[in-house]
Amino acid sequence: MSAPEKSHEKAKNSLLYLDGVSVSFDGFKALNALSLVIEPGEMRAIIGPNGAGKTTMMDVITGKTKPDEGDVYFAGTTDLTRMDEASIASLGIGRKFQKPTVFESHTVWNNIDLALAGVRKPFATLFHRTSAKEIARIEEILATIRLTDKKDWLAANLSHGQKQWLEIGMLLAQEPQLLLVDEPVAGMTDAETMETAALLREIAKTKSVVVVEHDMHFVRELDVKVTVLHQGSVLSEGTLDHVSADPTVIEVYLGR
Amino acid sequence: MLNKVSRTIGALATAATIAVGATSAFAADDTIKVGILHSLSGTMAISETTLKDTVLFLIDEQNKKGGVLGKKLEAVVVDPASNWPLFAEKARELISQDKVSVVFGCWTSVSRKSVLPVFKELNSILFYPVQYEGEESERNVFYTGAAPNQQAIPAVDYLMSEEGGAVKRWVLEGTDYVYPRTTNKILEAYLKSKGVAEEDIMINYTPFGFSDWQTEVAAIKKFGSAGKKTAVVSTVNGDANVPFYKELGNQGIKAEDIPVVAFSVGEEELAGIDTAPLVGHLAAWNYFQSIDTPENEDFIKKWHAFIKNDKRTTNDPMEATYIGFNAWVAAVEKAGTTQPDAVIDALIGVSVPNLTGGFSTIMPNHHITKPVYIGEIQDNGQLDVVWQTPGLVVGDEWSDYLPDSKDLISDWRAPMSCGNFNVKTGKCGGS
Amino acid sequence: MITAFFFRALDGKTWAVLAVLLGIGIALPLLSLTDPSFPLHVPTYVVALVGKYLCYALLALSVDLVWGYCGILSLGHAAFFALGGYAMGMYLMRQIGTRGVYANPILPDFMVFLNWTKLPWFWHGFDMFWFAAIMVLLVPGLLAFVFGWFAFRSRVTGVYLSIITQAMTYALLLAFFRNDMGFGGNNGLTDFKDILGFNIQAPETRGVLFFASAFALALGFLICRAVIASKFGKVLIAVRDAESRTRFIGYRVEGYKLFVFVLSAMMAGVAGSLYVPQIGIINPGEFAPANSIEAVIWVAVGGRGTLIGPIVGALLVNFGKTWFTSGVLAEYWLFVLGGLFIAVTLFLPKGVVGTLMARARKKPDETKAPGALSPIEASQAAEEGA
Amino acid sequence: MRPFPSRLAALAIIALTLFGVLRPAFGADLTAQVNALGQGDYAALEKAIGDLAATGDPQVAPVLDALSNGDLYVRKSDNAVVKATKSGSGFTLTDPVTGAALGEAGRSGVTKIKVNNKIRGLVRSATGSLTLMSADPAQRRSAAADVFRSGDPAQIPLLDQAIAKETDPGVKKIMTEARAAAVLKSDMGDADKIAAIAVLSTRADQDALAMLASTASGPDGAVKSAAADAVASIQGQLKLWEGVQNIWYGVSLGSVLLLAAIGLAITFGVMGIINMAHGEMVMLGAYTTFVVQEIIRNSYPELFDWSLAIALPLAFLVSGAVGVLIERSVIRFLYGRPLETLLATWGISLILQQAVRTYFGPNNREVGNPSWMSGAFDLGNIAITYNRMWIVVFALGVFAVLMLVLKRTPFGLQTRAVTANRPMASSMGIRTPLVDALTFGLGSGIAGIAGVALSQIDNVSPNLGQSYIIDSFMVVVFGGVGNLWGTLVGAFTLGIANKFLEPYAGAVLAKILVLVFIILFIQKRPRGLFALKGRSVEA
Repeated sequence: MSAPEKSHEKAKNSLLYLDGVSVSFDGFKALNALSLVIEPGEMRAIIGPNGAGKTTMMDVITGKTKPDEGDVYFAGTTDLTRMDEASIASLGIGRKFQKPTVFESHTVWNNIDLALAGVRKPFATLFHRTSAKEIARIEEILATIRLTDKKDWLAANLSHGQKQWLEIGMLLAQEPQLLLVDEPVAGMTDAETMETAALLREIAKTKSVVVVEHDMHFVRELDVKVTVLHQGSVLSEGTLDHVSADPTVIEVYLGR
Repeated sequence: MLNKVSRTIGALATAATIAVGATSAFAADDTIKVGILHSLSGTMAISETTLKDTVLFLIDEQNKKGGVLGKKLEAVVVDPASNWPLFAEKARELISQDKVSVVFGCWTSVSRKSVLPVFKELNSILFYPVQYEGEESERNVFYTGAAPNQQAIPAVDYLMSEEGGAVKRWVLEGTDYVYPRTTNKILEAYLKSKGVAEEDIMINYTPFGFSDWQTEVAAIKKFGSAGKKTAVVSTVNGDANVPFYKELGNQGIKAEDIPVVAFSVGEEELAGIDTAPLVGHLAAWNYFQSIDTPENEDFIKKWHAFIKNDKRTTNDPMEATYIGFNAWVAAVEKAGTTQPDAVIDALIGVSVPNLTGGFSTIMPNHHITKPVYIGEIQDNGQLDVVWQTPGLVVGDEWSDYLPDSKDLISDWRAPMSCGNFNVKTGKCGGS
Repeated sequence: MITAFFFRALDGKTWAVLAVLLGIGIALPLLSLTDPSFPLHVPTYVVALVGKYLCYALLALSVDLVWGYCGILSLGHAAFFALGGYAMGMYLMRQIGTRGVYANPILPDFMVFLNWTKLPWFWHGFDMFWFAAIMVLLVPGLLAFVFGWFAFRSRVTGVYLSIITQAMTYALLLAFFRNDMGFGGNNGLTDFKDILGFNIQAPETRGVLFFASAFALALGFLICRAVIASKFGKVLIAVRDAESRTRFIGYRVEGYKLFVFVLSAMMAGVAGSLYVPQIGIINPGEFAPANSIEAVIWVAVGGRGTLIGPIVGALLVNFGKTWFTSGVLAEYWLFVLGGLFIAVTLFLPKGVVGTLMARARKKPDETKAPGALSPIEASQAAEEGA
Repeated sequence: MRPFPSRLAALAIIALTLFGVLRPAFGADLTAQVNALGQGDYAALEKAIGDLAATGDPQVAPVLDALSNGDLYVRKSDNAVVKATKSGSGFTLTDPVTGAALGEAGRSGVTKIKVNNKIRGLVRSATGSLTLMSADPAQRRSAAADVFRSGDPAQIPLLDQAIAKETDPGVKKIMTEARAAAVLKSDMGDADKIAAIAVLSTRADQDALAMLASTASGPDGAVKSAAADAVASIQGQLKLWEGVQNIWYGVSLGSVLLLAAIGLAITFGVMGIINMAHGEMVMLGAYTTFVVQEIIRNSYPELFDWSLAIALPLAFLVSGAVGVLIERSVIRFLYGRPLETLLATWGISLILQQAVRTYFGPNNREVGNPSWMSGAFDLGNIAITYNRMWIVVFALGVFAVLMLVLKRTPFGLQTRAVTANRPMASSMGIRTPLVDALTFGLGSGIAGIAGVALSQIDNVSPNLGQSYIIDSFMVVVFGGVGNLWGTLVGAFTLGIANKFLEPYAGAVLAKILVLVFIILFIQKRPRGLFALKGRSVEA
């Protein structure tokens, strides 16, 4: 009992607290004693080569994968390792996938509607009627993600970039405290990339954001603290300039 | 060819009629329609297809003789596809759409139970040609297969006799369904009445289509090595028999040591096995292909000509179909009409030749009189008679060895007209 | 709240389907009671046949609700159908009373001749219709609940779920075949006399049962429609298309699956309970895995993910079965059926109704208003990912 | 029952005896006695056998064997008993004693001497005592076993002689046991009986147990207590053997499940096709065996023992070719839509079943066991049947070969590459359509050779496949889709579990329990026993 209590102490002032988290798949260590702390209101970029454990880390935070060992706390007190995806989402952690995942056979409107914070219980949804306030909120988000004119389109018919935006819109609709964003600009044009960066910066004013990204250009645009992951643990941490100067990071990125 | 085409058109027309829900198809006046309700696909096709061919063959033969009442017989074949609800649907279709005068059909008890309400409701006639568990006597059904007392009890009698090996210990091995359950209940009571002790009877059930008999055969072997002469009474159903006998043969259980007498294994089933290791095991039936009578020889010859394959075997349910068919023809001629009530009344007492050199008579309980034969499996897949009942045995629908059925009798003649008359209470039970 | 729930579902198309179903439900039995010389007379044979089809259609609808809308391919729905049937069968058995062949007031005939001395505990209460009616819903619902509670919580999905639902119905098939279970073994329950005091074979009773089937189907359709039109229905489709996404926006998927699975099982149970009095027998054969697969195929033929599809599919395939299993075509029935399945999966992946709807939709505009019936490709894409 | 009225039979015997006198002296009496076999009812036949056995003449043994096998006939023309073998539409006759040819006879010229089980038993114990001294050790062994079973005290002197002369230790042991069995039934003294009990208790099998048990229920005394002790000790040993037996039965059932499932482990497990037509591929293999045997039976009967070896490659080709055809014509359009493959392959299975039913008929077809697949041998106290043993060996062999093919050949590598990542494999120049077709063909072909093996223990009927399909899916899912080792372990686990439950719960309940176990197990491990873990499979 003492160990968790101790971590509990350390986690106190953080929004997200990972300590000594390890996950292995059939002998392969995807995460190896990973420790990471995100402060409330912070935006953090996470970079690292393929297989560094970025997505697995997201899986652990969102409850998809249970860590073999280690602690994961949210808002200092909530042990995320004991919760499933749905409860974690309800706590206020939103996630955007690497490959845009929207509900293809729903319309854009319905996608946002489904993500909207509010009813989640089966019986409640059965008799739920969308209120005027909710409609206003949906329209607001649609405007933010610039899909107002496509609100009746099936999500399946959107372009790749539009799907990315829709997914961000869904994330916003959830009104989370912490957003986990996995490669938000993959497959976007330069202009779209810039706009996305601006959007994320805007969001980060009120919420904590963790961005996983390959695109250094984009990371530079975000201008936030960077964590470099390698082989399942933190290799380096600091400003982008700091980590780019770190010889171990150069070794990992360029050495091979 | 033309017939096929017209039949197809007929089928289309019927379908159209059903589709619009308009008036029923009219029956042609110049023929008498005979329904054939045997599965041609699904699990039961293995047994029932032969009976469909048998009825077609008998109709063909009858038409060569000029038909019945001066009219040709016309077969209406349907495929209930081994699906019990479909049996009921097809029975209804045969009777109310095709207006058949009589139906020959069913194999399993459940298919018979499934069509029963239909035959009662629409008042038609069903001839049921397969040995069954008894405990039934319906006005609209004629049971030409064996009741338990026409198969099981004589077989046990034979095994208990000096000649049959004076068996003292019994294994009742069956597939878990109503026929074996009931037969074994009857046999258990019968054996106990003959002084067999409880511990000398072993009863075991396996599922349908069971194929891994190692444990069961080993158990039989163990049971049989207690020093008393042991026999197996097998009510194992159809498909499960081949692996059962293969396992018996392979584990070295010889007929001299532990004979197996079966009630569901006939020439047709044996055609699927190499019978050399099984020589000496027994089967009890009312007919064997090997029975040497002129009637049988003639029947087999014509059957082979009809089916165009002289390797096809004949078996007991075929003979039961033969008896039922001829009895129906005789009754129709006697009644002068195909009207069901008249034919049902006329059928009682009708006596027709069977294939074993005697006559079978339809009794007031709608069961028939038959001789019972015990045959030994030969290495050519045939069964040779080793024993037979001295005379004919009347089918006993309500077994005397079940406590609740021993007081019941059936007599469909007026004035009783009851299938389950309780002699104790003096009342006709049921509806 | 409830009225709003249903009212929301009542668009023009739904009204039309309900009207057609109830119209048939009333007209066919009435026409069957007319004099045979009446030009529009319907033979009772047709009533019996169509009544059976309607029960199958309700079963198909229940399969579609879980498969077409929630992506749960159940290969065990025949089990719920059969359990509902058995519950009704047990009531009908108890109604026979002393009219059984052995005139035993308590025990059904099959227990009498197999020397049962007293009624097993689970047969008690079935002499009352209300009790049986509750059991028709409760037994399949409870089985679905227990099964679903375990399976969905453990996140058994896709093929695995299909295979274990098949294992479930197969285990029940074997269990009900056992005579020791006290359900009549292979012969099942049969020889019914009357229902609620009316002779079960009387044309009038048949008519009422037919109407009840049509009504149950209409009601089932309405409930499904209402469920699909609600936000709940949107979540279901979301689960079908991207299950983990749905979890990550905070929906506890197992709860949704469980609810819809139980609802569907109860619908199947009702279908079974209406089927049994019309057919006159219930036996373990109804549990056969092949029956469940057939029900899935009706849905596929009609078009999954549409509510009219399964009804059309069930009617179409069963009508084909009736037609082909008579006369000279009897031997070719399985060729036709097999060929149909292959053709539908290859050439009509959306099913008959789905294809027609997609064609109708293409003309006005590519996209449709909220609640549109979804294209199948999307769910296939989801399956690929799963 | 016998066709001849007894008076006529008596006359015939007299006539034959007279006729016999004219024959060469050595066979005169014997011939008359042999002819007596055919002259009366069962009772007369029994007496005639007893008389023949009493001569102690070793020439009698083959005659009695022929009788027991149903080869002895009565020639209608002279009522002589002859040995007849079928040739064409009639019979070739030989003298049962001398083996001299006696010409031919038509079908109606001879009547078979009918025997029943009682007669066969009688013949067996008679030949047992006659062949105890035979030169052939195998014959002596079976003779000793026959005498053991009959336990006739009258044979003790003969057994003593035989034991004294016996050189083969194995045969000697059985003879000693036979003597012990006879002693127990005799009225010899307690010391002899206790010695006999000691001999029997070393045999420690079911037969010995039965004999000792009946002694143990006899009158009180030293013999009774010795027997009771022996019974207790044998029962203890048998309990142990029962466990071993259950394991063996489980392994054997497991091997059948493995065979049935292994093809599915490829088409379903590796390729992801829910192949409901898998059972029909097994059925096609079984029917191929039937056709091969039918040709052999009709044209090359001497090759019968090779029939399975010939059928194996053919079954592989037939089922494999049908598999390739199905893949190219239907399944290739359905990749990535696993649940739709279920519907299409279900349709295919219906068509194949009905096609076979239409062509071969709905009945079971006879597939015989070659001699090396028949019979059993004893391993300790359990009888291991050859067909089961070979099927275990065969199943493991097929598994090993398949593993080699998949792991060590370029084809296997390509298969794994295509199933792991189709676009990648295709861009690397692998011809994915060809690999798909061949992989499906391989799975189907393996199902076909499983059919060859299953034809040895099950019905060959159009329904054959249906009875294995559900079990096969259970094995693959239980073991873990995509993992052949899982299939192996799954098959044997389920087989052994089933066989351990069967003696207690009965066959039906055992199967239900196993199904429930699988359902619960899948809750615990939703992807089976040997699931692939990791991100990729869950994405």
